[in-house]
Parts: sequence; structure tokens; C-alpha cells
Amino acid sequence: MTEALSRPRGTRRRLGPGRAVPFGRLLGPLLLVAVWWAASALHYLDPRILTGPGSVAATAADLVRDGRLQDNVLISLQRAGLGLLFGVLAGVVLAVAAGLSRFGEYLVDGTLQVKRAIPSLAMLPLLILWLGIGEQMKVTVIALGVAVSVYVNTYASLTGIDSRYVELAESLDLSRWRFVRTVVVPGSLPGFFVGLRLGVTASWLGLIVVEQINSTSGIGYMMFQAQQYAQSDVIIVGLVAYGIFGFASDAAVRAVERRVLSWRRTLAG
Amino acid sequence: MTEALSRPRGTRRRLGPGRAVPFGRLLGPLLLVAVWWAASALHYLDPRILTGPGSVAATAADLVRDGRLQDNVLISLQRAGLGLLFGVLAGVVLAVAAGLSRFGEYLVDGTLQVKRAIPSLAMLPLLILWLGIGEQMKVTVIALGVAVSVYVNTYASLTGIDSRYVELAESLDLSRWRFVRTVVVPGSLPGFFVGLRLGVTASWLGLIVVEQINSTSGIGYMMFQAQQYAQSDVIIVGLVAYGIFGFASDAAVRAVERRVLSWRRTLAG
Amino acid sequence: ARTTTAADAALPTRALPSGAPPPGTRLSIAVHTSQLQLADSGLDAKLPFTVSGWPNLSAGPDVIQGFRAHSVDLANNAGIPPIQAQAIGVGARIVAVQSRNHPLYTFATAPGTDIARAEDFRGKKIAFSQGQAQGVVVLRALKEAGLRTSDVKLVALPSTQFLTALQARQVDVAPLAEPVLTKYLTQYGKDGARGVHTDVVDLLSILWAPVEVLEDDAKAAAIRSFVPLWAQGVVWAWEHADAWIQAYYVKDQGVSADDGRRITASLDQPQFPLSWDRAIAWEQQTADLLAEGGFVPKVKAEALFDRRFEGLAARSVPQKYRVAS
Amino acid sequence: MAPYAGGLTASRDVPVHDAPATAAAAPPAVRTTGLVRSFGGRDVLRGLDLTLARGEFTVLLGRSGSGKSTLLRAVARLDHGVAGSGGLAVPDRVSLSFQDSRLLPWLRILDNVVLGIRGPGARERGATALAEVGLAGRERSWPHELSGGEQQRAALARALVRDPELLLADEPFGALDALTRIKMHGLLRELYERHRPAVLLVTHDVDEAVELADRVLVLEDGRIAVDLAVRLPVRRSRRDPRFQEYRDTLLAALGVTEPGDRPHVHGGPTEHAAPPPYGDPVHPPQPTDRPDEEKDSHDPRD
Amino acid sequence: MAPYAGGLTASRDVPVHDAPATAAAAPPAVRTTGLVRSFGGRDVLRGLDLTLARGEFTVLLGRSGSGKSTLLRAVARLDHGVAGSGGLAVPDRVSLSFQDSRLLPWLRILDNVVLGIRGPGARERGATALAEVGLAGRERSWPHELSGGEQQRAALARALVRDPELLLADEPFGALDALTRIKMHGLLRELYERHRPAVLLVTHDVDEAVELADRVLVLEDGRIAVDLAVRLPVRRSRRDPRFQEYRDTLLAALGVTEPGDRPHVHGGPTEHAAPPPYGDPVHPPQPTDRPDEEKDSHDPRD
Ligand SMILES: Nc1ncnc2c1ncn2[C@@H]1O[C@H](COP(=O)(O)OP(=O)(O)OP(=O)(O)O)[C@@H](O)[C@H]1O
Ligand SMILES: Nc1ncnc2c1ncn2[C@@H]1O[C@H](COP(=O)(O)OP(=O)(O)OP(=O)(O)O)[C@@H](O)[C@H]1O
Ligand SMILES: [Mg+2]
Ligand SMILES: [Mg+2]
Repeated sequence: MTEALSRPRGTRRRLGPGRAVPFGRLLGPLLLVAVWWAASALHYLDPRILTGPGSVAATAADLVRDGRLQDNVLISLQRAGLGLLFGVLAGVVLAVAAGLSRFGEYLVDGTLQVKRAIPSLAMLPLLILWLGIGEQMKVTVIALGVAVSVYVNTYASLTGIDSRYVELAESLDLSRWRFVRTVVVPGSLPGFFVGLRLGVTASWLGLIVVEQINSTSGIGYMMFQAQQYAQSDVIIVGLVAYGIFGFASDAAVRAVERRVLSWRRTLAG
Repeated sequence: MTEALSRPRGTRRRLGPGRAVPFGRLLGPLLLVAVWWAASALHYLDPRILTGPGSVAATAADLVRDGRLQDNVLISLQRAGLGLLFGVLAGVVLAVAAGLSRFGEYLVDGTLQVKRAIPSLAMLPLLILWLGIGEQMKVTVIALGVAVSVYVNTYASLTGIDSRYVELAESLDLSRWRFVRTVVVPGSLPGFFVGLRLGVTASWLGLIVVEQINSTSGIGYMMFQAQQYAQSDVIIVGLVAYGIFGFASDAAVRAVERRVLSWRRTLAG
Repeated sequence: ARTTTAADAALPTRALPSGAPPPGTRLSIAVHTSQLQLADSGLDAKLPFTVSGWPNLSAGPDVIQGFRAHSVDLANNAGIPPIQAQAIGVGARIVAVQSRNHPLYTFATAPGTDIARAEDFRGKKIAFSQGQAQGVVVLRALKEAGLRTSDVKLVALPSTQFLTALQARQVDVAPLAEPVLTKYLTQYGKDGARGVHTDVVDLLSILWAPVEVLEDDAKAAAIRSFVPLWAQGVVWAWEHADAWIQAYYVKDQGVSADDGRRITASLDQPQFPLSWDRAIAWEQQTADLLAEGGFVPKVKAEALFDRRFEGLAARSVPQKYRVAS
Repeated sequence: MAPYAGGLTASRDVPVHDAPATAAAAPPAVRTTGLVRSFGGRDVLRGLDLTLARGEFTVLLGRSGSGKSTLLRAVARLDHGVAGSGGLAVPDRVSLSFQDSRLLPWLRILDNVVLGIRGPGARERGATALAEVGLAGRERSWPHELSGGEQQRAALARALVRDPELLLADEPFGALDALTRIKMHGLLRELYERHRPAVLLVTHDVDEAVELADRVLVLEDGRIAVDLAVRLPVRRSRRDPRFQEYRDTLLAALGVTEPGDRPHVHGGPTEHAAPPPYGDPVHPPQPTDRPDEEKDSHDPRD
Repeated sequence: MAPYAGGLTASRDVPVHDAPATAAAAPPAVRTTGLVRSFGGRDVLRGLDLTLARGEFTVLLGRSGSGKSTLLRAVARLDHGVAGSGGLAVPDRVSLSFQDSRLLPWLRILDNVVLGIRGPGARERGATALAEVGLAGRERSWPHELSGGEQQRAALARALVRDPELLLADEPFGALDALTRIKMHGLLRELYERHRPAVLLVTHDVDEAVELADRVLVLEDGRIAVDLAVRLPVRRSRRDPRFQEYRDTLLAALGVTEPGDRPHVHGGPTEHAAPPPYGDPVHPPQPTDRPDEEKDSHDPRD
């Protein structure tokens, strides 16, 4: 036995990450804004190439004052929200159907892989032909995008449930419905939440596509317009709005996730 | 004790899905094609709205004969492949960095959530300003999309690694590098593969966006051109090509996944 | 390093450099058709400078981004993108003008509508893509028919969805160009779809360059030497229609030879004005229409042109392709 | 250790409890015939025949890796993907407590316990079962907040609360201290007296086996190598010489030979060598009261 | 059961093996002072003081849920997120074999075993260790292909192959049959003789404790309630009356009172009642050879 060097420390060096700092996740985005600010304050950044945060804030203030930003955001929120709702429902139902029976898998899974690969730009004409250019089509396009995100992740997580738990459920003679409720749903929640987070963003991004069609409002419309006219400051306001919404909705989903998955003991603690 | 009714069967009703059938996943897409075929053969489908599979096949044959399809697909494959490569590398490195240290998480994670929320349409002008309109920009746009898909899933899977395994690694005094190799990487592979599958599709879809900019070739360019000239049959050929590539690349990734994750015992077996 | 100057900076007043561009001058030219025309006609041998690249950009916003990114020195567009560039402070000037007096767009009607003239547009749903040439065509047609935008229902759509919107009967009228127009009318003519012709033209096809390129004497000299070749290339394509259809529409754009012929047939003989007065006036009207709609701030069209190049293109082509204005 | 195969097979025709009195007439609770189970070409069960009468308390012993868990999973009809053959007849309501306690990590303890039962009083019954295994007050704990032994007890509670017709328990007391183990024995015994399920319990503790069982099986080479009826009174004392005899018999069957180590069996003065010798099985002493006639239902070669 | 706290604390000044001969001079392998660990406000360890000499083989007993695993995790310095306080000094190279075997499911058995070692001969050493625990030929199996006992042995091999200065083993033999268990005892003993690590081993088997240990601790109410030096020869016989005495002492300390059940200790004719009584601890009999003087290094109140 070599010399028993004793260390007085309480716990050893962690291999996982340490304790979480509240709102630490804001560090990156704030740093980004700070760099942007500094670069334009030091005239390092050509304002015609990338407007500085100051004038973007001014543009944003203008947009808010004349109500354009809020109105557009509100309308878009409604569309995105509806699409999200239907998309999440569809994604979860399809994932459960495909995960629990081979027939469902063969019917649903390949089809959705194909759908996933097809650009929504190419789907758009077909959907217009079937659903017109109204709200129905817009919500459908968004829901399709969301459903695919939710499906892929939920399905992967669902089919990845430890078979020992399935065996347990069988040994307890659980009914199929109770099996779904007590094993399948909780067991696939981790993946579902990843899918939901991707889906929330997908719903926002879908707006850009659908609000080109027969819209006179919405943040996607605003962005598209700004792009048509190469109005870079409006684009950047929209971009910042997108960033904030993306970050906030992600944080919201994560907060729910943390509560719902509080039973997990993971690397992240 | 009630009457001990004995059942002569070998195993009980499964709650998980049954045995897998080879190529079963093709059922859905084939059914889709069959319905399409039937609908146009029965003149149920207006050929002006959706060309039938017959004439689409003829168009595809034409495109193959004059070499347009192969050439475009090859060029696109190269772009998508490069983007995929860099994107996957970046996504994995970022996920590991963010998953293993709080500082990394705070620097990377929020930033990527923001990035994820920003439409590539809006990022494009900025990337053109920084990187020009050449191949570099195209590969970067694709890589960014791929990286985000890979990152989100890998990170989620990585931070979801059971803390008991982290504890084990600590108790064995594993070096950080060995910890990454033996615990972090294998433990986050399930999520990585989901991310990779999403990333592969993302790289294909990214082509549609980037090949509108300063391209004279590529399948995205072909689709864009066809849209300009309202060549609906070419669009559908492109769409089918997308579908086939999406399905095939997904199947390829799954095949690798099945081998690499053969240690898993899951609901799907 | 090149620096950009503000759009409202003084017009380049220095006389155009007269000689050939100095050796080593490079230009990045986003005129895809010229690339093919010069190559096929052999005119490219006359290029007195190096073309560093032929970026394939055509949409206005993309070209503007290319200018900003210093990726493009010279581009070919319709009349609207320079107005948009001016509106957002990107300095660029028109250096050559080709006028098209023949209407490029025809208003296609959805099956089952009873629209015969532009006056019948009242109360109808019209596909409208603001930032694009098709948008301006709609605005002009309404104006000429004595209608205001409030008299019709403008349905915002990207021009690529016009055909779909007609097929789905989501709009009553949409401006279509060839070959889409013929395709649509052939397929839906039997259901009562019609083409409503107006004399609204999309007058201008222009070459334009960022201000800082024009301020660079070497590049300005290169542009000056390129403008005639561009015009001659256009003329060559007109005179060798079959070769051009084969080289461009069939080989490059992937449309059928029939479609290619249909497109060329819809075009008029190219015309290059010696004086730009009419072009400037038309551009001003367009800018005013856009400003009225609230799409862009007011723009003075005069400032969009670099008149040092006025008539340069016209003088380099045979008489029959010249017009006074 | 082939010499044992069947050598110790003891038949039972005089039931120790009264439930199996009708064993000859009533259908058995479990009957397997020629059960084969293989993993990767290696046969773990090799034509195993086993009949358990209703209300019989059977303990299964066997070396680590001998196939005890495999047998239990087969009887619970859970081995979907496993290669194998053989006949199997088991009752409807079977409870299996797994070797790993296998609590669902996303359900709180009480929810885990009531997973296999339903009806209005389910949660009350679950809470009572939890209290009985000494986990009162832990209803709302997560599984990962329980110690190893607590998890095992929660899993046992989950199996017991279902009032099964056949209880399969895979080392249910392995992680328990002596006192808790005694309590659990009492609990299991009590439940058994009340509902008289057939029980097939795996343990490595030979004392436990003799103390609890009507019948002890030793699994070896994929078959039942020893089938021993334990003819002791219900209330058993470890100091009963017959208890010691059964135990030594079983230990010997498991390959443990400590000839001089149990003073009351062979009182030799041999000094015990540590580590004690293992391998090389010798024929174990026969239980003194072993009946001579054999009955087919317990003969593995049936 | 507070009456025991320190009451049984036996000092050791005559070393049983020769390694701890210098115990008074050399620094101890492990020293905890006032160790407190709480979960959700409930103190599991309540100011626990413990000193383990180098090369000392200590066995830890305690009721299920008494905090044995918690103590081992604290000594291994693994309880990052746990509320607590107290001083702790441990050597650098510590091996902990967890109560659940905790094999990484994505590594084959051999890779699992060699996880904690490196160097050129690592895989050979790992294969040897696997063979020693009876798993030769299973190197390329996945963990889920092993039976419970096989998994436990693989985990033991992983801990042993590291040649630790301090070996912490949390019920390493719980899922093993009697014979395999004896083999593993021999293996552990052999390793111990070779490298003389300090060992802290948790078990529920009192016989095992007496057979293996230099010193047996009983954890109760968050402290070391019993600290008993086992003064028996290295080669121990279970029929040694002193062995039985130690064992009965410990069983009593764990709350198991079977006064008439071990014929060789108190030969009373009392009929054993099943289920046996539990709870209500009585003062255990004192080991006959218990020395009177106490030494600080083993006094939990140190
Ligand atoms: N899925 C599997 N794949 C391959 N081999 C397996 C599998 N499951 C079990 N085995 C092997 O079959 C044998 C019997 O396993 P089983 O779990 O039934 O043993 P056991 O008697 O329960 O042992 P223990 O007392 O250690 O739990 C073991 O050698 C084991 O390695
Ligand atoms: N993470 C936790 N959260 C809450 N309580 C915990 C946690 N871990 C352990 N406990 C509790 O602390 C007590 C001690 O647990 P520990 O695992 O140390 O017991 P143990 O002595 O090892 O028991 P066993 O012999 O059953 O393994 C138990 O009552 C347990 O429920
Ligand atoms: Mg087992
Ligand atoms: Mg424990």
C-alpha cells in the first residue's frame, strides 16, 4: 500500500456540472448584445450592415408606439398557439400509435419521415389547393411542422423506454390504457419536452412561411415585408423579437419540464 | 383463491409492440404512393393540380436522361454533406461543453436557444454580409441548421444521463477525458442519433434556402427554378427525390443507431 | 478596403475615365444572361478586364444584399430594386437602361369569373406581391383603369403562389408572365379562365452598380466598357433566338423548348434609349406609386441614375435597337 | 454436479398444510413440462418439469446463474424474446417481485405499490401494505430516495397487495437486515395463511428456505436437481435437529461442505480451513424422514 | 436503541493481523468527525465519528435504512448535493462497490471491470479479476445478459481490480448463493492479505461479519452504536463457541433475540414462536473476551 495521503476536503471533484445559477442561461444572449453594442458604439460595425442596438431600440420603440409590433405579435401568437396545440396533440397521438404497435409504426413512421424531408415550401401549393389561403391553411402548416418535431422526439423517447418497465407492467397485468398512463407517457416525457421545445420554435418559424400568404399582419408578415424591402432595422427588430420569444418560450417549457420531471436524477442534477 | 384457470399459452399479451418486420417502415410511403396512383388512375385527382405518378416518373426519366437530376443531386449532396459534417461536429462539441460545465451551459445554451428561434431567412442577410454569397456561406447556413438540431437533442440526452453513472465515474476517479469517452458519449448517443436524424433532414431542407442564392445547380435550385416556371411535374420529381433521400438517410442513420445502441433493451426491443 | 458611402451622397461628378480599365481590374457581375450571351456570341473575348465572378442573383433583395456584402459590383434588375435600395440607404446607381414597351404580364382570371377588362377588377380579389414587379403592375393597372386600391381586394401573396391561388380559386385575378400564362390558359381555358391584356408595361431592365464601385475609377472604366457588350449580348440573343432558347431556356433554366419560344415571343425587340428622360419619369411614377401605398418613403428618381452613362448602351447597338427616349 | 440430478427428489404425499390436501384431485397451480430456455445458444433451462400444487409454499435454491430468475420469468410468461420451448400452465393472477426491485422511477412509492391493483380502496390497501413492510410515512417518497432495502420492501408490498393466486418472489429479502427479514417472513407467512396462494420464492439463504418452505427445490444444470419436502411443524425452530439436517442437506446439495463446522451434525474436531473448500460436491446426507416412494407430479423426469 | 451508544465500544490494542501494528503511530486510513448527513431535514447521520486504521478489515451492520450506504457515500466523498457537515479524511485511492451493481449498460463486462484502471496490462488484469469472480468467458457479455449475482460479482471485480487503499463495499455478496459467497469471501480475504487495504464492508449477514472482520460496527440512530473488535484467529470456525458468542452479541444488537434458538449458546428448551418477536431490544450478551480498556481511535465519541 502506498502512502495513504489524506485529503481534508468534503467531496471530490465533480465530473458533472456544478450547482446551477438562477438566470445563468441569460449570460450568452446578454454577452451577445453587449458585443453588438460595443461594436457599434466603437464604430467597428457599419450601421448600414448591422444597425446598432441603439437605433434598433429606437425602431422598436417606433413600432411599439404606432402599435404595429404588438398587433403583429398578438395575431401571430394566436396562429402559432393554435398550430402548436394541434401539432402537439397530433404528434403525441401519432408517437403513441407508432410506438405501441408495429402496424402503427409501419403506417405512421415511414410516412412521417418522408413528410419531414419535404420542404414546407413545396407542400404549400398542395395545402393551398386543399385548404385555401385562409387561417385554416396557416394553422395547418404550423401544426404540421410542430407535429413532426414532437413526433420524432416523443417517438424516440417512447421506444427507448427501458424494457424492464414494460415487463413490470406486463407482470402486473396492467390494462393497455393504464400502461400508457403510468409507463408510456411518463417514460417518454423527457423526449416529449425536447420535441415540445423544438415545436414551439417551429411554430414561430412557420409564421414566416404562412404569413406570406394572404396576410396583412403578423410578425412573420412584418419580417417578410421588411425583407422584401431590405429594411434591415425592421428585420433586426423582428429578429430580436423572435430571439426573445424563442428564449422565453424555451425557458417556460423548461420550467414546466423541471417540475414534471422532478423525479429524475441526472447529470444536470 | 378463485378458480385457478390455467392458460396454456407460452407468453402473455405484450404491452410493447411485437416483433419487427424487415422493411415494414416502407408500408406507409408505399401506401401513400398507391393512393396517389389510384386517385390519378381513377381521374379522381385533377392532373392539373397534382400530376399522376406516371407522368412524374416520365419527367423523372427525362431529367435523368439529360443528366440534370443526377448532376443537381450530386452537387447538393456535396453541399449538404459538408454542412452536415461541420454541423454535427459543432453540435456535439457545443453539447458536451454546455453539458459538462455550468459556465459552458450559460455561454452556449441560451445563445443557441436564441439562434434556434431566429429564422434562417433573417439570418441570411447577415451571413451574406459576413461570408459573401459563395459556397462558404451556403455550407455555413446548412451547418448552422444541423448544429442546432444535433445540439438540442444531444444536450438534452447528455444532461439526462443517470446521475448514478456519474457517481460511479467519480468513485472510479475517472479522468475528465475518460469520463467523456466512457460515460458521456455513450450515454448521450440515443439523443445524438435523434439529433442526427433531424440534422440530416435539416441539411436537405437548408438546400432550398441556400441554393436560391447565387447557384446554378443543386436540387434546391432545381426546385426553385421549377417553381418560378410553374413546372409542377419537376417540383413533384424534386419532392419525391426529397422524400426518398429523407427516408433513405433516415433509414441509414437508424441502421447505424441500431448497431451502436445494441446494448439497449427498450420497449421497441 | 472599400468603403461605402451614403445613398444621398453627391452623384459621381467626375468625368468618366475614358481609356481602357487598368490591367488587373476585376468586376463581379450578377448578370447571368450576359455570361451566357457573351460566351456564346464570342463577345467575351472583348472584355478588357477580369470578371471575378458571375454570381447568379436576380431577386432585388438578394442583389441589394450582394451590394452590401461587396460580393456584387454590377447587376441586372427591373426598375423597382433601385427604389428599394434608395429607400433603405444603400447607394447604387443605374448605369444602363433597356426599355420594354411590350407588356410582359397578362392578368389571368380564375375560371368562372366574368372579367374582361381591367375596369371589371372592381370588388375582385387580386393577387398582389408588393415588393416585386408584379405588384407594381397591379398598382399601375388599377390606376389606369381609374380604380383605387380600396376598390379591389388585394390578396398578399408571393408571386410564386399566384398560379396555385388561381387554381384554388382563392383569387380572381393574378398577373402572370410566360410560360406560366400559356400553361394556365391552356389548362383552364376550357373552364372559363381568360387572359386580360392591359398596356401596363414593366418598362425598365437596367444595369446598376453600388456608388463606391462607380467612384473607383478602374471599376467605373470597366463598367463603361462592359455596358456596350451587355447591350450587344442582348441584341445577339434577340437575333439568334433559336440558339438562345436552346442555350438559356432549355439547357440553363430547364424549361422546354416550347416554353422557351413562348417566353421569347412574349418579349418585344430590345430597345435602348439614347435619352433617359422617359425612364426617369417612369421610375418616378413607380416610386410615387410605392410611396402612396406606404411601402417605401418618397424617393427622387433622378438620384437613381448615373447619367454619365446615358445613351452608352444605345450607341453601341445597331440603329434599329435604338430609341430616342 | 450431475450426481444429484433427481437423486434427492423427494415426493410429497402427506401434505404439511391442509391446502394441498386436494392436490391430487385439483389441478395444480403451475405445471411446466420440458421447459427449455436458451440465451445465445446456451440452454439455461433444459427441459425443466415442475408442478406446484395450489397453496404450496415452495422455495427455489440454486447457484448464481443457474437459471432461477429465468424460470420465474418463464412461469410469469414474460420471456417474449427468449428462445425456448415447453409446456406451461399457470393461473391468471400472478405476482412477480423482481430480483431488482424495479420501482418505476417516475411514480411515488405509494403509486408504485398500487400499480397492480384497482378499485376504490386501492390506495388504502396500498398504504396499509406499505405500513406492513415498515414504510409508513414514505408514501410520497420517490424511489431514488429509498435505501436499497426500503426499495426491496416497497417492491414486495407491490407484489403482495395484489393477492395473487401465484406469488413468484425473486430473492425478496436479499437486501434486508436480520430483524427486518424476520418481520418480512412473518408478513409473508401471514399473507400466505390468509389467502393460500401458491408461492415460488427464490433465496440464497438456506435457513430461510427451511424455515419458510413446504418444499425446497434446487435448480442445477437447467433442471430441478433436488426436490425436498420439508416436514416440519408450521412453527419451526432453528435448533430443531431436523431443521439442521434439512439445512445441511441443502447446503451440501449447493456444494457447501463444512463437515466439521456444524457441531450438531458431525461433531468432528476438524479445524476449519479458511477459505473453506468448495467445488467437489459429495453426496449430501439424506434427510432422515425422507419418504421412499416417489410421486410423479414432483419428479423432474416426469 | 440508544443504550448501546458507545456501550459496546471495544478497543483494540492487540492487533489481530500485523498490518495495524503501527496503527497508533501511522495516521488512520479514514477519520470522520461529527459527520452529519440529512435528507429533506431528516438527519440520517448525526455527528458520526469513525476512525479506521490502515489495513483494518471492518464490517458495518445496521438496520435497513439506518444510513450505511449514506455513510459509505460520504466516505467516498460522493454526496455532492447532500446537506451535511463534519470532518473527513480519507486516502486517495478509494474503491466503492455500490449496493446496486451499477454496471454501465453500454459497456461490455470486461470494459466495465477495467473502467477504473489504466495502463498497458489493464485488460489482462481485468480478465483475471473476472475469472476470479467466476465470470471467465463472459468478458464480452452486456450487463443485462448477466444474472443478478453475476452482475454483483462483476461489480466486485471492478472494485477489487483497482487495488485500493480503502475498499468500501456495500453488500457485495447479497445476491450470491452460499457456495459462491464462500468463494468470494476467500477471494476478498486473499486480496486483503496481499495488499492490506482498509476495508469497510456492509453486510446483513452476521455470520459473514464475524467470519471476515477485525472489527464490527453497528450503525444505529445515525451513530456507531456498537464497535466490537473480533479477536478470533485468522482461520475462523463457525463452531468456535466464541464465534457464536460474537454472532449472538451482534444479532442482539440488531434487535434479533432468539434466546432459545441457538442450541449451543443458551440451551433452553423454549419453543420458537413464528413469527419471532422483534423490536424491543434487550442488552446483548457481552463477548466473553471483551477487553476492558478503551482506545480512542475506535471510540465514536472521539
Ligand atoms: N438476456 C440474456 N442474455 C444472455 N444470457 C442471459 C440473459 N439472461 C440471463 N442470462 C444467463 O442465463 C443464466 C441464468 O440467468 P438467471 O438470471 O436465470 O440466473 P439466476 O439463477 O437468477 O442467478 P442469480 O442468483 O445470480 O440471480 C446466467 O448465466 C445468465 O448469464
Ligand atoms: N436521496 C435521498 N433522499 C431522501 N432520503 C434518502 C435519500 N437517500 C437515502 N435516504 C434515506 O436515508 C436513510 C438511509 O439510507 P441508506 O441508503 O443510507 O440506508 P442503508 O443503511 O444503506 O439501508 P439498506 O440496508 O436498506 O441499504 C433511508 O431512510 C433513506 O430512505
Ligand atoms: Mg436471479
Ligand atoms: Mg444501503
